[in-house]
Amino acid sequence: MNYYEISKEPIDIQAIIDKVVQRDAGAITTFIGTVRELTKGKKTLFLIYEAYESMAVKKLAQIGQEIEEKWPNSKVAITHRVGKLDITDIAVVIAVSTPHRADAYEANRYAIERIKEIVPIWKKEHWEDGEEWIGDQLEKVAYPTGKPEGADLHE
Amino acid sequence: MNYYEISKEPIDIQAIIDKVVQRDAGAITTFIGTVRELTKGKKTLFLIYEAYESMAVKKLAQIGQEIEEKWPNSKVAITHRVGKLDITDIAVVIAVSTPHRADAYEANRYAIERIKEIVPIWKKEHWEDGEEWIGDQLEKVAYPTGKPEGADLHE
Amino acid sequence: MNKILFFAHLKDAVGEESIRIDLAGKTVAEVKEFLAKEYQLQKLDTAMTAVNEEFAGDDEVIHPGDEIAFIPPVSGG
Amino acid sequence: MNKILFFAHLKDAVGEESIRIDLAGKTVAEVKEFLAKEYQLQKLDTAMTAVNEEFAGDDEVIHPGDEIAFIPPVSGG
Repeated sequence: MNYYEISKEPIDIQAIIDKVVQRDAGAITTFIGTVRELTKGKKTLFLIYEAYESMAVKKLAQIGQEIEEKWPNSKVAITHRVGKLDITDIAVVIAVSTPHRADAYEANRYAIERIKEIVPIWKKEHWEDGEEWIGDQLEKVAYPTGKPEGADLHE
Repeated sequence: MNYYEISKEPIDIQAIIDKVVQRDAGAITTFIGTVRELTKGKKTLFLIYEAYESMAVKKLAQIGQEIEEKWPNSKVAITHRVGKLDITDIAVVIAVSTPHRADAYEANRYAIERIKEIVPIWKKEHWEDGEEWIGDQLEKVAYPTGKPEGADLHE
Repeated sequence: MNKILFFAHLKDAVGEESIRIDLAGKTVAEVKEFLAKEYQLQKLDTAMTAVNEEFAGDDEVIHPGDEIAFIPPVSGG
Repeated sequence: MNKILFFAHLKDAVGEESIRIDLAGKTVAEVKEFLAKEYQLQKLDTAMTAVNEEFAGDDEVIHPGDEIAFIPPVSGG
């Protein structure tokens, strides 16, 4: 089964959840990132997501592996959409199952923060008066080595 | 639309998520509570959930209201299953949407903790060698007034 | 007349989901004491009480028609 | 020969998704300097570099056949 995917088609949430069901999990959390209309008062019309697909899949898998090491008996599945997305469309679905609920929340949160650091995916916002590639890290820390490290995470 | 329900039928996760979609939400989190096979090394065969249904719906709605006050622009939907549940069956689905992701995790976590405090739902665990009604609070704090208060929450 | 609802282990102990009995004028504490004795209920102390689907304190007074429910420690989720 | 991939605003600036060019023996830093000049790329400094789909430091040396990608600040999620 492919636990980590980049998808050109709309994401089927239930299919992602099904991947992490396990008999010894009491909790599954999902994070569903959707396209928001307003950001800092500016109205988004639509977004274009682009990925360095082969590397993005590897980096999603790396995040899953990090989680399965940090939170024993967890199971992770992540799919990120690419292409044109309208308001309320789903950009990403992260599903994490764990034996106990606290871990399911924490591990899921870790996944989205890590995606925003190391997975080569970009979005271009389109407004009424223009468009721009968005880069979260521009306003954050620069990586002197070119390699982001886990220590930079806001855990 | 009924945002807070007690259901005798299996829960359709996507239907719960659909209830909280909003144009100004960038994040939706879901918590899916499933029946775990092993608890403290003991093997569960199946569970029976029972609810004081009319009051449970009111208390779920109260939790939703608490969340929508604490986390502005959030939207909440919760469905809890009753009846016989087998291993990996879904007992509860909580969906929360918010403009930004940190709130979606925190508000969702608040909902499950609060459910475990004030919503009149009980589970009876069935093992190979017996059965017992489980009561989380027995091992926790007693409410002197008979009324649990928000201050008791592990936030 | 009042309707009294029992759940979980209390329902098993009483042997009924609900009973009808007139408790008007009694406080919740008095109702608990009465029922604990009547049905030999060991764990009624650890149960919360709801009157008309809202949690009620031990000194709340029962009115005619009130629905009273005993809420053992809950275990949903 | 090497394949160089550009994404997001770098792709727009270069006008190509990828180019083929021989960069063997150069370090990542040298490749960046060369391309920044060749294509007048303002923001190459803020991009990370990947060699064969793995993040690489500025002193990593390019081998024949390596696929090099510039990763502007990401914005997935």
